[in-house]
Amino acid sequence: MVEFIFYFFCFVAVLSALVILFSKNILYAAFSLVATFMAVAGIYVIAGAEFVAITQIMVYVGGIVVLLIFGVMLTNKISGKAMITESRNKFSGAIVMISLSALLIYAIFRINFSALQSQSIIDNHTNNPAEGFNNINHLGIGLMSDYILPFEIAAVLLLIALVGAATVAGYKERSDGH
Amino acid sequence: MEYSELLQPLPWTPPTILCLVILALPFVSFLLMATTPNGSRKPMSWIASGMILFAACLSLYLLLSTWASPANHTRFEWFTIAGMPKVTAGILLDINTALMLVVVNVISFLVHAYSTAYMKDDEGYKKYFAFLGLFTFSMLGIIMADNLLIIFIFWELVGLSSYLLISHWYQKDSASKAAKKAFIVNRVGDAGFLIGLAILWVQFNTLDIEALKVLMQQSMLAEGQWASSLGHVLNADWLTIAGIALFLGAMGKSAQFPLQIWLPDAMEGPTPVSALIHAATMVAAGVFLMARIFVLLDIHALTFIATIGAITAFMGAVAALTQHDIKKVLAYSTISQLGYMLMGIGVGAYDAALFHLFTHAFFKACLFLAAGSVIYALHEFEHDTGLKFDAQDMRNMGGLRKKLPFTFLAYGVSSLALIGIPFFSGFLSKDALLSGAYAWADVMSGGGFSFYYLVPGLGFLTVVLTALYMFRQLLLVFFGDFRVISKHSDHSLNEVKEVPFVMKSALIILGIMSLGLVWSINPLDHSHSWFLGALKAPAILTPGFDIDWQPRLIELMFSNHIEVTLISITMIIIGALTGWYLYRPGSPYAKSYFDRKDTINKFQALSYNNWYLNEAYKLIIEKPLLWISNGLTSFEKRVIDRAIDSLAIGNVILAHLIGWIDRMVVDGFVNFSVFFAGRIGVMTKSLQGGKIQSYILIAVFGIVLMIFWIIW
Amino acid sequence: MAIEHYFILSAILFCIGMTVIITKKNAIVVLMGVELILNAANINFIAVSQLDNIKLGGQFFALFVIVVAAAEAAVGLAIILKIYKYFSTTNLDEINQLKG
Amino acid sequence: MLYNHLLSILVFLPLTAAIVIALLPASVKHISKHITLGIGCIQLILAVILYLGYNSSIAGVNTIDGFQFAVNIPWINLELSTLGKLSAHYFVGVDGLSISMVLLSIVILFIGVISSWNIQDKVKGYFSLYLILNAAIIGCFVALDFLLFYLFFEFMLLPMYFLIGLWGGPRRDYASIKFFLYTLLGSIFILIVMISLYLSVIDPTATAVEYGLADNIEQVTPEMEEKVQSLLSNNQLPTDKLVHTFNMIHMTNEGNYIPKSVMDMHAVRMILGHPARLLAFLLIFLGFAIKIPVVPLHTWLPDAHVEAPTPISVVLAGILLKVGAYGLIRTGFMIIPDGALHYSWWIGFFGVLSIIYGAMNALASRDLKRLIAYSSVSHMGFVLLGLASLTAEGVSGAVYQMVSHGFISGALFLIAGVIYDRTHNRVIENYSGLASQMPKYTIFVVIFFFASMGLPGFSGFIAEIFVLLGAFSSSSINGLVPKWMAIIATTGLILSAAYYLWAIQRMFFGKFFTKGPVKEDMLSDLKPREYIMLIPLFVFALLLGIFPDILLNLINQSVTLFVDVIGNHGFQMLEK
Repeated sequence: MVEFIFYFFCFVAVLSALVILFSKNILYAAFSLVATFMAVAGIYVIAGAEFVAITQIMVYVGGIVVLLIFGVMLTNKISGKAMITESRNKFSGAIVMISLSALLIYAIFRINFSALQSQSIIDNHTNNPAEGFNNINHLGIGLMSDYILPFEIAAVLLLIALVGAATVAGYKERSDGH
Repeated sequence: MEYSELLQPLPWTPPTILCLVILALPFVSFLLMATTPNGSRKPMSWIASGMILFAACLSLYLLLSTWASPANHTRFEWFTIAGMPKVTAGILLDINTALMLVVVNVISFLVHAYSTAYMKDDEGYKKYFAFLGLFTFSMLGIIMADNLLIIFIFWELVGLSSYLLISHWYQKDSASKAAKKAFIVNRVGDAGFLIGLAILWVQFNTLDIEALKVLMQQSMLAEGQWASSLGHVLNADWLTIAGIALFLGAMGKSAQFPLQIWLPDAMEGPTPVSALIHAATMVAAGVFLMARIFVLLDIHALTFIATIGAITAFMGAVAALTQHDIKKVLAYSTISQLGYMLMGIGVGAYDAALFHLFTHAFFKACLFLAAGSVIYALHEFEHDTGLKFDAQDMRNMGGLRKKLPFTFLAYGVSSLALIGIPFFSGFLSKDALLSGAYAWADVMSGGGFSFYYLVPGLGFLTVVLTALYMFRQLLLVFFGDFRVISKHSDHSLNEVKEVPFVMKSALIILGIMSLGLVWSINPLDHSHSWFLGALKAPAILTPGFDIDWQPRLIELMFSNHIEVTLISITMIIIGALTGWYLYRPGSPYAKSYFDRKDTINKFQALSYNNWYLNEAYKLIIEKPLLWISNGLTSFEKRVIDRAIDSLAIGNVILAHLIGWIDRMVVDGFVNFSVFFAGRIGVMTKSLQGGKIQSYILIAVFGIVLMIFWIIW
Repeated sequence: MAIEHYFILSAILFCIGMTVIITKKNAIVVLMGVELILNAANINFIAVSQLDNIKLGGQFFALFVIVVAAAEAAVGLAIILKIYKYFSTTNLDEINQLKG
Repeated sequence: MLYNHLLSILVFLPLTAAIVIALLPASVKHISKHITLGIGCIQLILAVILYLGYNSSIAGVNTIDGFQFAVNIPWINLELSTLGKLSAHYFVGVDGLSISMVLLSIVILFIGVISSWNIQDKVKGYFSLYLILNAAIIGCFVALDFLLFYLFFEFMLLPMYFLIGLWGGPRRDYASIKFFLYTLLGSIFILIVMISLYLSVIDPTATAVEYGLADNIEQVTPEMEEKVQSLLSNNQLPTDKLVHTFNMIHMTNEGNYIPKSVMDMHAVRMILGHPARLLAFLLIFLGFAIKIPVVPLHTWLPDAHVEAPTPISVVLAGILLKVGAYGLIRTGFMIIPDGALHYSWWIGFFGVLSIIYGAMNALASRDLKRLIAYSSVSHMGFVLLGLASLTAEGVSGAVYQMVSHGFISGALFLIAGVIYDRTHNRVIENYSGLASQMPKYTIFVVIFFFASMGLPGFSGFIAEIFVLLGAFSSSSINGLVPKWMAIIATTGLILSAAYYLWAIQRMFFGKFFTKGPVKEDMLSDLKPREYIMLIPLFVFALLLGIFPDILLNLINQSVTLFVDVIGNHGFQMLEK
């Protein structure tokens, strides 16, 4: 059952990603991006990372994709026509990417994961997570203890980014106003 | 050393100086005739004749004064060839020479005189006399020379003068072809002569005859090797080959089988020329040469000569049987008689051969001049009456004895001499020859029967044939009706006139010389001849030669000559009767002969066409030679030249190729590197296209490569 | 769930994202591709973190990546807007000021 | 004084005159032929002086002192550090072999000038080229330094090429290029051998000076030279003291060869499995065989002859072919006698082949000039056969043939020129019965045809008979040439009679008529100028035929020594 759900999410993720790739309409792309994110979130859940999955949905679907759609709307003069984007470098891109994916998949199959898993300390836990073990607890504790510095930096970064974004996007009018 | 002794210069003596004068006279005559203007040709020709007469008188004097005295020999150094004994030249006057001088000069004079009348209206009168002088000069040179090289020189010169005289009427194609043929066939013989000279030169380093005799005697034959006293060694076969090769020269000049084909054609020349050159003198030069080198021949060479001689005698006689042309009959008869002479040399009957040479010279010259008279008379007749007929075709003649009694007389006398009727000169010499041949066959076969008897057998057979064809000719020419007139009845025989006096006188002298009494006190026995008394066969000096051979021959010759005489007389009678029976006036055979165009059977065809030798030569030599020549020329054009051309063309192509390579490869490399650099620039520039995605693409490509590199 | 499957999915998504970046002309779509790639990376992190349940390092990194992605998206969009104002297009082909 | 510079004058006088003619203003260009004639006259006078001053008892051949009228001046000297010293000399002189050639050349060249009298076209160019040719030919015959010889040899090529190519017949371009390529190819072979000889041979005199045995060349004594040679053979001479030389006389001396060099006589070097010296001889033979020419390398000759203007044909047949034979004697036979002996069978064979092949082709020729050209091939075969026999008679005959053929073939080409001048057609079958129209011309034709076929009384007879005697005796004297070659060569005499007489019969005898482009009124008898050309040649051919001593005296000593040196010396070397 879990395998089926996993493969389903995989399928949805890949399919929607391909829609992004092949669709000419930007809005379709944006929406299928949402689907991709959702599917990936599902996969996170299967992998036992519920918190990350939630964050994924909130940040990406709630924030980034909305931002993107706004961006789309702001940069395209809507005149009844669909928002179309052209492709380029199709052929060379395809070749490079097919070869890259082939190489990557080949490399992945070359990795001896069983050896990796057997050497893993938590080998047993993977298959049978301990009862009452809570990811979110651990995450919260971790963020406030071991990862406090990165967490703070990330916060500052986010702040700076948002301020910067606002400044960049809005600066021109003011400079024009000068 | 020895050579300086052998070849030391010998001083001039009065007889040899006289010889030189005799030699010079005809040459001066030649120069005179060649350089004086055409207007004075008549007197000049008389002067020329006078000079020859003078030479004849001198040679007669020389003969008488040196009779029975040892040979006079004068020798001087001619030139030196590096490291070799000096090449000498000189005059060797022995009895043979003296006799030949007389014969040549006398006949030459008679022919000169005869020609003044015979050729009087000819365009080339002056040229003719000049060449006669040149011929006489060359012929005398052969006779006097003491050195085979000199003999060879004059040998070729007589060939040249013969060529020039045969082609006297050069506008006639047949004449110019005949001349060419004569010279080339003679050249074949001369090439053989040259090889003979080369063999002697290799062994002895000199060609002086007297020295050769000494050296030949000193040379040794042992174990199949022939070693000269100089230490030069050759295989013994070369001794025989030398003899045969020298004989080859004689075969050419004396028209021996298989080189006799030129002589009948040579009758295209004026008749006096035929008398002088192609009957009396030049063709006898071969016999004379053989006599000169007689002592240098070995037994095999002699046998070869005898065989060839006998074959030629027979073949010539057969060919003479059916000819229509009055001169052709005589020409074949000459071939036949020359065969006799060389057979005589071959069988060791040296003296008989020379004897026959001299008698033959006179009676054959007489025959030719008489035939010339007939032709002359008929030409005049043709000219007077305006009839057109071949003045040399015997089928047109007949009954001429009444109108040309004088000519008939001369013709008859010399014919009888040729046939060999007793009391005529030919009888003596021919009998001597035949007894020699008979004796030779006896000696060679050692008593038993052998093929050697074929040689005298052919000789006797030839006697029959000789009688037959001469009777035929006499009957056809002088007896019966004058057939031209009987065809054209509006003319009479009276219009045929006897020839001028000067021609007659020549015939008289020659006719007298054909009588037996001139040559021998007893005209029935050649052994009583003063002539044979003077000629003695020299002992053969060739190493390994049986010393007893010659004495045995002479002994047998004396003992068998009565029976030989009887046999030959029987033969003559047989031949004469057959001739009379077939060609007597009014005989059915003769009648049918006058009317028919072609020969009636194979034998006659064979005879008429001279054994098809001409055709054979054409087929075997002339055609293949021309074919090969043309083949070589086209080979050269097609193969060699084309190869060269294609080599050149190939070169040009190669050059173009190299040029192309130069442009494409060498220049191309330079151009390409420029182009490449530019391209690289363009490519890198295009990478810097300001298109971020392209940069990314390349970066990804790089990543792909890196991964690729890592996992492999 | 074998861990290779996560990796393969991640690889496929990465490649698709990369292809989007390379091929699309519109800057915003390119930005989407970037997001796809970041997601692919995150999948890897999450997958690997399965092997390390106690410390959860992978999940932490995934969280930081999401944060950075948010910041990136914000700044990126801001820039795109600015570019759009300046060039009146978001077509990357027409923005070739970097051309050499 | 005059004697010392006689040869140099002979060579450089025409060269100077050529420059003078080239510089003549166009208005007086017609005097260029007078200038050329004047030079010819002066050369004739000098030739008489040369003939009278020549001492026929001195042989020359392989001794430097034996050469007469010799001048030996250093010409090119180069220090080549470790390779030793290069020294080429201006070294000219004559011995019996070359003086006959020089005299022949002068006469033929003079006659060529007379024959050129009618040239109308580009007169200046013609005569200056002619004079250059003149100088090169004489230079070739008198040069004793290989480099000098080669220089003159090559120098002949160029004027010849232009003379054929500019003043020739309709196919002159083809002919001249063919001529040029052939002879150039030959020259390359010779060049290779020349260089390898140069690398192998030292000048003992100059080396003695260099080594410090003497202060200058005058002081060098024969003993010193012997010492140098013995040092050389023991490898005791430092290489930088060796003076390499092009001197052909030094090249004949065994002692002058550097041990272990390419052409060393003692230790034979092998190239591709063949002894180097034999290969070198082969190359030299090939090189000169083209010039002689030897079948099958002869095909340039008929074309060149047919297309060349008459005087150039005369010079080509009369002299240039002899340059080939002379070069073969002087370099091939003298310097590499072992090769000559080793290949004598083949030389003889090619001689006989040329005789027969040339005669056969002449028989098939339809063009009078081509017939004569092939007869040249045939007659030059005798030269080769005589040389191959290496007997005194054979070699004398060969040299005699060279001179004799020079006169006779020159005359033959003049004869062909006479008819060509009148009708511009040489096809034999277009003529018949010329004897009645041009009797005097016919006389000369008959005379020279007979002279050419070796009629006694003319020079060709003496030459050919001695070649044949020599070839025949070779097998019992030195075993070089088998008897059958001589016997086959005699058939060449028959064939020559056949083709000449056939030509006479077709062209001169028979009824008079003409065919094709030939009109009857074109044919006029000989003119005085033509007599002037033909009579001297006739006289020479006759004189040499009756008094062979005139020529034999000049060459006898040289030929004796030549045969002796090659016979004895060569056999010794061949054994090694």
